[in-house]
Amino acid sequence: MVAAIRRRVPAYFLLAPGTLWLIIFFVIPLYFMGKLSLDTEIPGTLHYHFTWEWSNYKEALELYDTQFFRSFEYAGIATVLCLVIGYPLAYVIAFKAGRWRNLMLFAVVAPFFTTYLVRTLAWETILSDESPVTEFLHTIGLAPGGHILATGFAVIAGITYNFLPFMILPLYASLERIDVRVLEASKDLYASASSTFWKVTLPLSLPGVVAGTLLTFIPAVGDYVNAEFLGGVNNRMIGNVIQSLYLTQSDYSAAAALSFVLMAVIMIVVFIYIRFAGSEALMGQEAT
Amino acid sequence: MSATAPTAAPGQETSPGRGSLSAETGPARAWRWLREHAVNIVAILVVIYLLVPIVVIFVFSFNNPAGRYNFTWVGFTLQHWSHPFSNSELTEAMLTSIKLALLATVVSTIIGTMMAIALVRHKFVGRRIANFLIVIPMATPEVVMGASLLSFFLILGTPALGFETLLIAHVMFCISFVVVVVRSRLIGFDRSLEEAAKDLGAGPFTTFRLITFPLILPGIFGAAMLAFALSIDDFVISNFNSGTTVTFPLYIFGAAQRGIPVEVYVVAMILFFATVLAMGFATWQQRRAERMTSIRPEQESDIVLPGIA
Amino acid sequence: MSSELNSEVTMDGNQGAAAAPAAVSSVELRGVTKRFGDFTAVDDLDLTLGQGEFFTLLGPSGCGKTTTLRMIAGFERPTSGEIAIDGEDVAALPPHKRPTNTVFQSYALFPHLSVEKNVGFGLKRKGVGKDEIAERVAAELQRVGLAREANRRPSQLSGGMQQRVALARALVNLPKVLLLDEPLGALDLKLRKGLQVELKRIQREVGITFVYVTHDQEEALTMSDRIAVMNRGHVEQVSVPEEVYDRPTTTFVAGFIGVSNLMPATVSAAGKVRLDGGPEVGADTADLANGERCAAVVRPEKLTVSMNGAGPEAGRPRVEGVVESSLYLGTATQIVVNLGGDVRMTVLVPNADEAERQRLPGGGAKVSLSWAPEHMHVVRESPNGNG
Amino acid sequence: MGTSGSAKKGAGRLALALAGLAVAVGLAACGSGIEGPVEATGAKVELEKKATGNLVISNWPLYIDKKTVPNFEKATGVSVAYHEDINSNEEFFNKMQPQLSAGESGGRSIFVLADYMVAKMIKLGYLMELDHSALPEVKANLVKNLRHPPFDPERKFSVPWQSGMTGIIVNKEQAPEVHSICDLFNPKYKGKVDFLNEVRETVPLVMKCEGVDTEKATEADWLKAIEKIKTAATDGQIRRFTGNDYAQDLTNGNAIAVMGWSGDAVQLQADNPNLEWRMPTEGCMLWSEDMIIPVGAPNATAAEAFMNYVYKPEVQANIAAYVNYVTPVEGVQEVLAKTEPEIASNHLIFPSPSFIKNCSPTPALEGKEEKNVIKAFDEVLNG
Repeated sequence: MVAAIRRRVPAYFLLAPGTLWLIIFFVIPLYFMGKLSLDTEIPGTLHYHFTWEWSNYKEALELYDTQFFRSFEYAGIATVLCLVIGYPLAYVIAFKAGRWRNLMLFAVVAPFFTTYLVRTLAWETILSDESPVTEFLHTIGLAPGGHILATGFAVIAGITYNFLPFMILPLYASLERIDVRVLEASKDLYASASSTFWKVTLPLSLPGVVAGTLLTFIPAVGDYVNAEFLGGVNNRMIGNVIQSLYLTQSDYSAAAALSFVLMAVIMIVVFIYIRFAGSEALMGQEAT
Repeated sequence: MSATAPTAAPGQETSPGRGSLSAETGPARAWRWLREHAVNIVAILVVIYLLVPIVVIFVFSFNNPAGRYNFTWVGFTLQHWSHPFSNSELTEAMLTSIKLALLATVVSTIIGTMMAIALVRHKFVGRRIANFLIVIPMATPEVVMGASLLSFFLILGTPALGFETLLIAHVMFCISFVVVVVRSRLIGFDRSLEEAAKDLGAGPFTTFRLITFPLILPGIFGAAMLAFALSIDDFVISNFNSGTTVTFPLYIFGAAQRGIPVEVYVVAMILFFATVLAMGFATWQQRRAERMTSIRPEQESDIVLPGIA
Repeated sequence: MSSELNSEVTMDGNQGAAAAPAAVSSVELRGVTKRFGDFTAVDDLDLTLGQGEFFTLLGPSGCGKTTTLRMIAGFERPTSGEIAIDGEDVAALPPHKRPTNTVFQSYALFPHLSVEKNVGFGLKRKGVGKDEIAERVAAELQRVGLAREANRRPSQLSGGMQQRVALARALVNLPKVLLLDEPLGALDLKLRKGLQVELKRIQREVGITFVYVTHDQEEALTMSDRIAVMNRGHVEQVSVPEEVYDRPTTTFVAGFIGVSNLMPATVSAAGKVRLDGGPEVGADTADLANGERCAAVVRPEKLTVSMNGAGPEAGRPRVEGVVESSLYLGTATQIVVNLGGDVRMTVLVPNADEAERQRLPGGGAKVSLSWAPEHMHVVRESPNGNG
Repeated sequence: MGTSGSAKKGAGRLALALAGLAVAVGLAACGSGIEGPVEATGAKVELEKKATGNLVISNWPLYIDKKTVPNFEKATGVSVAYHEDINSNEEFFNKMQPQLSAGESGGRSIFVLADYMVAKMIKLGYLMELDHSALPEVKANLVKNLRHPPFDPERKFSVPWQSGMTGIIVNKEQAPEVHSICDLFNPKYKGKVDFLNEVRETVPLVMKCEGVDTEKATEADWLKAIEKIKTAATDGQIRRFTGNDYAQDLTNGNAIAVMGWSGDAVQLQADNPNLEWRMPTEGCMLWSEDMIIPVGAPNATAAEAFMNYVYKPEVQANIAAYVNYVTPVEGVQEVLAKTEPEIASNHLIFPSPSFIKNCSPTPALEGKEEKNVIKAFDEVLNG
């Protein structure tokens, strides 16, 4: 027994710095935020005191329910779009790219190196009202209002673009792991190209789909940079609200309440999703 | 293995049975070609989509706007490339970002690697909780992380918002990613190598220094690169906890209000090319290292076997 | 404690013990038990190994042989029991302080170090001088025939060469005991045969005690001085190869070594057993009680098959059965005869004469099997089940 | 032996760290409030006549020409770190507030913030009182109408940096008929109009369109104007609420008529000659931004030297020629008349009294009224 304890100490010793860091600077801050969300401000002083003020939640949600649902809507649509356009690319890189594979992988991660804000600004330039892109989309009837910027479409497009690599990389990783012989076996057993895809390739790549959708959806829900640069008056997301409540309006209690609800809802959504899709993807594939 | 698979579409091998190709009409042939290559075409379009903004940034880094605003194309100039660091505010922000990213990378890589080793190598009470603690930050939106950390600093009143709080925050959100990357490398690690070292008289520390560490080094290096990229690109969490310290993304956000100087595009491109070079170099190094370290039995046939039987 | 330790690690002058009598124990296991949670991998094991002996732990996978080896090496701690090497208790010592070295199944060569550095690794840890290391490494590489590969990386070597590097890396340290965990398992048949011979030669040359783990009975029979046959954490029989093969003591050993030719029987009287549904045959029943269930073993090559009706030689016991299959094996023909129930006997008939081979009974033929009484051996039911 | 010893030590250290953490958390939990007691320093700046050492300034981006800071350094020997890190009054205040409440300024000695924010900081005791004997140029050259603002009647804490007018900026070609705030609500320009995200400018301008006297406006007037803005926003009439970033929308053609600041027009014309600042027919909003010295500021002497320095007409002329806002310094027009006559004659930089006769100062908002108005407006901003 004593020997067993002695042997475990190095484990805790190795674990201690990281665990403490995460506890002090992640878990405890969440606790403080939870507390703050139940505080009341002493009027005009920026002082807060703890009063179990549950009405902070009620008020914040009543005021900002639109943005809340909009965030989930935009993030959901963007995630589906990422999956739909990311899958073919991941598939081609994994199975068909040959010697182009590394170059295509590079193209996937290249946007990462240009700074998130700068590439979003680039989209602002590309999609501006008088740009050729917008005019083209307008002529083929895809920009009914004559403009794309300052619409939900632009925000969703921005989110889709910015988080696409988060979708493609896990998809590629799981597709690449598929043994080509399995696909050959499927064809050998009279499956057509499309039924091979639907019955073999896609199910085998599900861990990548799960990981990719989570890696896309979670940051997308909380994002506010795209809505800030590409959106208009009616496209603000919950991230914009939280940051403006915190940073410009000093309404800390409402901001904390909204943050808490956001986190809780995301956890619930993720939990349900993982229940349906299996947990390996998020928790990391320990087995392989 | 799949890399060398022929790019031919699966439909091709069945076609000779159906009759000669020339029997097909022109449009039918075009349609068939399109169907066979559809996925490739889509993939190429997606690649173009991914690269378009980079091209735009590159092009606009040569723009010569008359006023302050680099929004519309005016004319070509090399002026901004010849003096990329003339904007002292921008340069300072960039230096702050690099310093911050380097420090955050070093700290998070060290403690993240320690954690990964503990998680993979040791069975202990609370392992599940520790795993959970690592996953949760990755499942939390940045805005919530930034906001909660700000609440924490505000209530505590110390340390003052600034470089220190940024460092704390950046290390915090990098740790999880480091752990995940290093852990995956450790999971694929052949434990018998360590047993062999111990068997040959190496103590636990010597074993780590001579065997484990050199072999997981590529994983640690990858984790460090990821941490650096995450840190230098972070805007949301930084925006909450920066106080009056300005990092590169924060500078851009501020400048976006008043018009982005062309130098921002130049510096962004410099950062881009530097990262590309660093990544290319790292991949080359890693591949060289892996070529030397991997045991590949399939090479057996390449080497002359001295007859021993 | 620490001074004892040092004296243990220094183990020069051990080479001369090649033909040491088995009376001097090299490794001793007393009541060693290893449990992983609910699973008992090794149960109350007692073994005594002689100095300079080539000792093999033989058994199917999961029988506890590798766990036993790992306990000797120090990678696993026994749940209870004692392990002594040269009379000293090593149970509390970590692997790097034990006078043992291991050749791993996967070789575990350090991929980032050259062959030379791999082989010199242990000596360097022991603080041997640079020149001496170079000398001993060169000599050892010479011995295993890899002198020219000293500067290569393991990945640049073939499987057989890697195996020899692993062997050299362990041997160069002159351990008191060399532990080999299925060291030839990953190699193809031809290479394996060659290395078996070489390994045996080296063992005779260096005179170190070898503890060899394998599931390949043929390999065990070829190489070992003694074999311990293990089953579900227990040793069923420890003996020299001939005896393990010819005089197995349990149904498990009889079944595991060679082809399983077991006929269920009951001890009918002292020195006599009755085969189920067959004759009563005289046998050595020394260890068995009257009325105890047992099995009679006859090796396939010792059986004679004859068409029904053909007169058996007088005095030879015989049983009746039906031919199930007949397989041409090149040097011999293998005939499987069903005695009824689930009892099948395999007969090996050498293909000495083509004409005679043509006359062998085919499938469905009723035949009788007979053997010389001295070739039948009675074994006890294995207390641990049959595998 | 050695192993267990160090392990024990390690465990001890761990326990110690955890205990420390528990104490820290406990303490924080007790002092349940975002700030500690405010030290209302209001300390007078010490008199140290010779300005030396380092000076850190926080200002808005592009709010100073390239020559003034180096010239000041040359003239005084003070080494200046000039940060353009203010993008929003509220955001900057919120980032600084924890430090200010602890009596620290983050190493900075000068901030430039809007009048209403300065008023708020004076009330919270976050500012140092100025030593007027060190500011002779300010005393001599500060324009008359900015000498006694209601929030700082004797200019004890603040010195104006620049003033400006909030009106409309239009694209002459695409929105020729926009001359008033009311025109911004014309459905013809749907989706092409930006409003400012500043409650104290946007809402009064809309009240002007409604015919309300902004200086006598009641809370109901404010809320009614906000309602009107909200409707326009929901209908898609208003494209975005912006700060200075309306410039981007205008140059890109995303917006053709916006609420905007007078100083931006000149720069915008450089990018697009069709852009023009217009005085709304209802009149404009007048504002100013002030230099202040926060509590705990190091080297206040150098800070005052800087304030004094920029009030020299020759110095201010460079700044005015670059930023194009309304300068608070007398005598600049005369300097510029010699060097850059077209700037000297620009009525946006040197507005005549008749030009601004309908303009009103940014109204003060107080107490509950402020809270309600801001809350209502924020709800509109956040869409």
